[in-house]
Amino acid sequence: MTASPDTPTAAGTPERREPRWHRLPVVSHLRRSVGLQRGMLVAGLVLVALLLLTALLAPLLAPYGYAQSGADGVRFGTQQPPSAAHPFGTTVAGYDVLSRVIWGTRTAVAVMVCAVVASLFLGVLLGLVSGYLGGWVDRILVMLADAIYAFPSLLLAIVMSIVISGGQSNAWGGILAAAISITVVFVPQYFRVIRAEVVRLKAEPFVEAATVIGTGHRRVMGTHLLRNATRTLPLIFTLNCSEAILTLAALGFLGFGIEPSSAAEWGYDLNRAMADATSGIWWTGMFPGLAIVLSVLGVTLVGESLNDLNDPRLRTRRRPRRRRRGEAETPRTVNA
Amino acid sequence: MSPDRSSGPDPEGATTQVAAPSGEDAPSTPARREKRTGGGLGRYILVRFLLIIPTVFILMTVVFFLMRITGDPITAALGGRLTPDQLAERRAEAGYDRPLFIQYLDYLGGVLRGDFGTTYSDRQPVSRILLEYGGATAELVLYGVIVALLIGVPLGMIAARVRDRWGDLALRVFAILGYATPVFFVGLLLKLVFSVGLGWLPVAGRISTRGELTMGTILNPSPFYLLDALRLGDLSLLWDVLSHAILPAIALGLLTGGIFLRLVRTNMIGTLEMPYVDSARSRGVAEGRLTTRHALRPALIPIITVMGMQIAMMLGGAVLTETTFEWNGLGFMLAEYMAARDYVAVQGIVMMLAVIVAVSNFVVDVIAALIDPRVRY
Amino acid sequence: MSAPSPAIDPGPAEPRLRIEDLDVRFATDGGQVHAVDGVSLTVEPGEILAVVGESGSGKSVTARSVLGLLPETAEASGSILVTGTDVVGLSGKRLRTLRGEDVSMVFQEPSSALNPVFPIWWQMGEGLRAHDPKITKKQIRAKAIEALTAVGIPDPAERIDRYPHEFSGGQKQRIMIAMALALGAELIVADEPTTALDVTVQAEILALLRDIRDRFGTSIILITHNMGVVADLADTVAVMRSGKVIERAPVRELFASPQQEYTRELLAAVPHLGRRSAWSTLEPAQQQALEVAAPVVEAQGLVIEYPGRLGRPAFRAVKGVDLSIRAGEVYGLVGESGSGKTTIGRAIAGLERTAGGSLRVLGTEMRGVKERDVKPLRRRIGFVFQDPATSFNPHLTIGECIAEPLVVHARDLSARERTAKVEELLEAVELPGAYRGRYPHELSGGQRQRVSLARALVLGPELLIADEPTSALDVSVQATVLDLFRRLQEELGFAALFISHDLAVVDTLAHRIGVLLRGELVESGHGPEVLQDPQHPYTRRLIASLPVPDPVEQARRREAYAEQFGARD
Amino acid sequence: MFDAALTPRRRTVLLSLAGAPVLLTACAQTTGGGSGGGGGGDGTLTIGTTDKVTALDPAAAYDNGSFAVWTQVYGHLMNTEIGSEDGVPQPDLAASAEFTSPTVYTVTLKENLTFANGNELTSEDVKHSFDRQLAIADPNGPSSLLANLESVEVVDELTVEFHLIEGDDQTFPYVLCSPAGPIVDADVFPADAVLSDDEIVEGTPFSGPYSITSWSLNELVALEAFENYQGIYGAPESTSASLSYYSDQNNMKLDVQQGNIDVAYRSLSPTDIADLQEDDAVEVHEGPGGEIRYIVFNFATNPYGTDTEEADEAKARAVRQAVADLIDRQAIATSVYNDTYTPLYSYIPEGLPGSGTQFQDMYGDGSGGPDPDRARGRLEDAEVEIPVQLSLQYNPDHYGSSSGDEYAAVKEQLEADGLFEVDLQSTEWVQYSEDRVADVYPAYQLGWFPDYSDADNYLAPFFIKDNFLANHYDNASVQELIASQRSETDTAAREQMFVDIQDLVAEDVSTLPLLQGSQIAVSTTGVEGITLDSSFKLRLGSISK
Repeated sequence: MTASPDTPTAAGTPERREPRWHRLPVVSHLRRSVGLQRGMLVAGLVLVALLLLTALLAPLLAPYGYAQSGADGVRFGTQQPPSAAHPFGTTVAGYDVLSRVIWGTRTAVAVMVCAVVASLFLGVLLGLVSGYLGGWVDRILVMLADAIYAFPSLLLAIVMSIVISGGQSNAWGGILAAAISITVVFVPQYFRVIRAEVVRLKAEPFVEAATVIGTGHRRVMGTHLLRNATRTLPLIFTLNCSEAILTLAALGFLGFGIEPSSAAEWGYDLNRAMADATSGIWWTGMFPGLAIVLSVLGVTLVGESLNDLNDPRLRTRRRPRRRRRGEAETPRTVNA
Repeated sequence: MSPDRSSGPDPEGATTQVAAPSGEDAPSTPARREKRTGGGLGRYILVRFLLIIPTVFILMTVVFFLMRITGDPITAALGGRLTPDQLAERRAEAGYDRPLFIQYLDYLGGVLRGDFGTTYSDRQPVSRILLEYGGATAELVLYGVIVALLIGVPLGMIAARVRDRWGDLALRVFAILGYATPVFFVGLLLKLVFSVGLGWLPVAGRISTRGELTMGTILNPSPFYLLDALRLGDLSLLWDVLSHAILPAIALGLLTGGIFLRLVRTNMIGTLEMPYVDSARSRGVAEGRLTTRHALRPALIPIITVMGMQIAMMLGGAVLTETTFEWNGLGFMLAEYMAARDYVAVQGIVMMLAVIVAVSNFVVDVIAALIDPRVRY
Repeated sequence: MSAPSPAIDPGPAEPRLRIEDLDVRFATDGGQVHAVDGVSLTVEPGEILAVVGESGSGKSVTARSVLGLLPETAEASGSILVTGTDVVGLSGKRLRTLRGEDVSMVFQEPSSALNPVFPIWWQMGEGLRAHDPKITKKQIRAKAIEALTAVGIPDPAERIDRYPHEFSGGQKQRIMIAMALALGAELIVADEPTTALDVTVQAEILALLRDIRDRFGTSIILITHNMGVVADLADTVAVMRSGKVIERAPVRELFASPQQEYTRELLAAVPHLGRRSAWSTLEPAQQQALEVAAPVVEAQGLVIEYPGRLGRPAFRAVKGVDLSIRAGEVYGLVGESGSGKTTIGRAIAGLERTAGGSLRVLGTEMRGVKERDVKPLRRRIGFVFQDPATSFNPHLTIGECIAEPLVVHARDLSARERTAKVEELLEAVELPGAYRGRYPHELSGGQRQRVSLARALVLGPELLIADEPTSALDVSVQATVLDLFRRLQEELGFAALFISHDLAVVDTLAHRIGVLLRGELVESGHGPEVLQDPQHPYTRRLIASLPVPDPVEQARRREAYAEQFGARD
Repeated sequence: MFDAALTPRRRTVLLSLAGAPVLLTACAQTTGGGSGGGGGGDGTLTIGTTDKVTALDPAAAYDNGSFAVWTQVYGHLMNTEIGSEDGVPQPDLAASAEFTSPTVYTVTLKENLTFANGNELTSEDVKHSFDRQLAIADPNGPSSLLANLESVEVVDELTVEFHLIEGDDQTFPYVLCSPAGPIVDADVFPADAVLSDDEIVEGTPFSGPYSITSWSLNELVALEAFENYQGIYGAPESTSASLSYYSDQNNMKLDVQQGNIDVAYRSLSPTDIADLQEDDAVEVHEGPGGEIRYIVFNFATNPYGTDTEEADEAKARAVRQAVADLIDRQAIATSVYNDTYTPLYSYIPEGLPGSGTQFQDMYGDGSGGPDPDRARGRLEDAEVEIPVQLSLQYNPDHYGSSSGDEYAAVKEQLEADGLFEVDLQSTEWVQYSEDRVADVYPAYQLGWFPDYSDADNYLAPFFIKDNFLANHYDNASVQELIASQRSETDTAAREQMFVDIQDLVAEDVSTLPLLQGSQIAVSTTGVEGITLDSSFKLRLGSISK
């Protein structure tokens, strides 16, 4: 036998069949996870869910608008410390920090979604075609991707955001500009990952099997390569999400983001809060900063957990330890 | 993605590591085997360097057109005070009214003659900018890498050793926080604590004004302050230089260290499960030694590859760190020149970055080859 | 096995190893797996104990528990006494002291069991240093040279500074054995030590192990699935199944009169060189018919190259091969790794470009052929891949996999017709029709290879190329798959190219056999001709190296081998 | 000069007016201790700024940061006295200067002037300085300020005649104080090419109170007092000083708080300033600022503008006036800028002759506050449809990050009573600069920093026919008045003309002045002599510590 000797497989007895939804990416991962790894995944999922829910329910949750500096004709006042009326205080522009943090989730999620969808689409398509076809197309695309890769990505994002928006920074313009510039930065990375995966898969017997059968290129790409190459996508997806949040924040911080009257954006708020922090006004920066950290933390935790669970070497296989507490002595007593 | 986290939790890193330390490939592709043996080092270097040319050319072209469709340096500088006619006149004088393609050929011609030009906005020779700011960035990156390695490698090894226990979890969360926290946020917190609160360390910059004056007396100053301080042998100056570097190095190092930690951990776990580790274990080698000697070196090969790229990226990518700490480096200046639409400067810097990335790729391969006896070109 | 261990007097002393009631459980996703279930074994000084069994029988786990090398997910109970010390529950320094000095291990994959980035002497020294921290570099090197000399590595003084990749697979395995020797281990656990090696190398390693035992009185636990190896080397055999030792007997006794049904089946399933030659089973008329049938594949001076990188010369995998496969004929192509046998198969299927000579497949010249012209050819060719685990798209069901050729080539078929066809084929390969809805990973290796066969046959091909279809399977599974293949070939009458490294397997299936050596066809002819009257020295050596699953016959063959090729090397 | 860019997070250059150790003894308080590693420790006076230097050659740059350095190292023929109330130019290197005929402005130099390199400073150098400005006419240079200069003639070693195109140009003395006016060494500076920074430093062709001893790009420029300086500023109080350049105002603020620099000048955020005002360790100095902020209306594209579908001059004007009625400048200055900016009620800022209160008197409640009813009345009288749709643009990256808050406040004020619906947009600077002159923005934000501190500089560039705003404002009487005030030699009459011009333009609301920036410098305690006057220049020579 040549099968790996230390992991007895139950290959011969495929009796239990799982319901289909158990095979969905995150669900199957969650089911497979154990111990601390599951803890990480769950913590990540909770944070992400919190982010998404907040974004969805922002109008209900936020006490004020993101660009509202007064209510009922009374101005909030600028840089007010946290109080009952403003649990997170107010900003230098007199906005309610809590409201801006809450509305900020919308911007972050919007950019995340747009960026991820766009880069997934383009990167996967290019990587698939390039990796499968090979030859000159491949070489040129790889060279192009490498060239873009050598360009500092934040700066690329800055240029792209100027090119795309024509320098305008209204809400959707800003979101799309941020999203597309993130896309431009990420497409080469997706491209490389997918291409590498496709090149690997191309040598797999099942793809050769399809070739031998005479399956056409499009079907090979669509049926055989794409679905298997996307194995790593949930991971890249989450990484992309966290990078999107960070890039958006960095753009905002450097002043190339979305203006406060168009939408709430954490990076911009942090930029404005730099002066506050050294003046003892900690609340204007702390909360947007924490919002960024928590969002990225949540998404990254999910991504890391998925990566671990996808990688047989990294998966926790620690169940016996947990079991042992309950039934540790059982086997021993049997032997005794 | 922010450049400071260039390849953040690099998706590729993640995937390449998975397959990395496996042994030989299946013999069905002899071509792949072939690569490992024979051939000349000289030829390899030549081909590697020739490959830089198209990369640089592509970048140059892309940058030129991107920069130029977003505006010219004159409008950037004087758009707020000249009449449209005056602006047009000045643009014509500078030749910016000619067709873009002609301007491109013009620029290309200059580059081919080895003339990278002087920056438009502050009239500095591009070569000098590269040296000055490149030196500053190199210094920052050096410090950052040292911190990152100090954080990443030992902690990564510990995490791999205690994998799936609480210590591992804590280290991993620490690593994630390292790259989940924007560098400007970390910078702010560090400054608040160490500069404002405790008053131990300077807020920003590379050196104090007084130190700068002392430094001004040195002949043939190098772009590296640390080197100059050492040359002068002045201890207070040395502390001056180092104290300015501590916070930026920590901010940059935390970020990269988080990535390194994860990288080391993943690869160590991988190599710790390799049969040769079991094989050494079966001969009675102690666990600690298995980690530090037997598993570390093979694990380093993929790590070095990714780290090398990481460092190359950091060279151009530390914009946020440089901005937060007033560290006038390449990335920071690039953002500056970009805002000024000074495409001469931008081109020069980008080109240098491309070369750096290509060269570090190459260096990384050489280092990997030194560690891995299987790779000999 | 030869004469019962002549060199060492077994003696009444404590056995080298006494396993009692060993029980190992693993935690897996599918719940707990009871890998070893109450195993008790003893190994006397100088004894070679073979533990045989198929995948999942627990033999490797048993072997590894002897060194306390179980993964963290495992939990062991019972006792394993190595020269009196109980390994179970032992940890830390005491376990390390025991490892190497008392018991050492030889792994299946010599390439991955040696650390690729350290020189040999250093790796050998690590074990020595672990047991004697004060040892000097000089002493280490001296010991390493001594041990390498003992295992027959030429030039040891110079080569201890080399890295593992500079040695061949067989030499690496010798080095592994040398490491065990250097530490003075009295018990070597050899886990499938020859599985990854070519058969000629295998013979050398087996000879070495025997020699070690003879010279040093080392006890060896040999974990293997190969009955030939068992017959060649073992004194005693323990047959394992589902974590239990079901039979334990001296080797000759076991082969002569197996007590257990399972053991009998296992032995029966092993192909025995020259026992059941496919050509011989044909009636003369059939033989006649095959001799005159039109060739479906005709290669003349076939050359296949892999392009070199960065201007290096191309690697020539196949160097001018002439061969032809006639309609209805099974052609067996035999060779060791790197001989180019797979390459030829792939070229016939249009997966590799030919660089020289001519290759006509079903009437089409493959040299310089356009992809467009290959496509119609493809529906007439079936291909079965070596590894059933990777040759299926994990995202398609078995039914979809089998139907794939229909989707591509028979577009006018309705979904229902397709389903019917799939079920028909599943039945033909003796699988329940309900398996259609399953995913490849839910099937066992043998089942997957059946499906692979079904997929290859769904379009009723005239030519089937089978590339090592059974090398990843257990013996008993291999036997049933081979039977199936034979039956289907007889029924459907397709021509086949059967590629294998195992002469015995090829002989039971192929009408004609070709022997490849480094890209050249050194011998070809009908099965009995090649096996009984090999012309080329390489063929002779190949045949002689192949251990037969019969200790008595194998002993005789070994002597003959020694006579012909020298005792070792 | 320059367009008042705050460039808050733009780079650092280290320019330091610092001395060789020998000179330290001459310095007053050389209390070296205290600030460990700080720059302000010894006798060197250190000034921090976020402005950026682009060139040391006066022909090559036209920006605040560069001019700030030139002010220290180059003498001008005319300059403003330190502490001057009215900002009227006085002879600097000149002994005397006057119109000897309407088109001839004759300047006599002081005797025995030299450059720091020992070369004599003669009328030839003066002619050379202006000729090369015109000859080089660098796209980035200030040569356009010399538009009225026809030629320069050397009469004798000490006398030069400036021949002007239009006679009696009252702004000409001011031009001589402007970035176009530094006097440079003819032996060092080529006549037709820009000289690089390094060559300038090497040639030490300095004629100002300080001379640069070393200049390392963006890091350090060490300066020492130039002994033979005979200009208007007098000998520097501090013989050595340095300018420290920051990209992040916040870092500059922390450094001044910690005593690492002695003075922080241009620019600190309102929050920082508010915080520093409460810090006992530092002193906040305020002075009138030449910097103004205003909204430009494009007469072609603003509501009912000439290019719109319902073009109607009266309605268009009513809309602009209604905007003027609704703006509450004081509220913006206080809430957005912590009163570091003050309301600007006329085109000419406070501190200069001709400054008035037109927008307080003519609009709103008459005392600076908004008056929605008045605005509504205006709109209704003109039969303008309410609410008015107004598209308003601002730039977020050129005038400081508070621009966003400022315009959010403007929007809020305009919309408060339902009279306007404002579509507020922002655009990145370069694009903004291109779009604003291409009739893309009906109403947009702009800022201004004067080239020289004459009231003319706040009127002519904006309201002549082809003004730099390109907003199609075309009022013949305004243009006439602007032309005639230039040649009006009687100061009082000229001032009246300024008032008249502003009255007229305020009626049209070509632009809507909003705020005037104060000059703010923050120093550590013990620093004396910081003078922020209507020259809008910080002269290091007067500062000591």
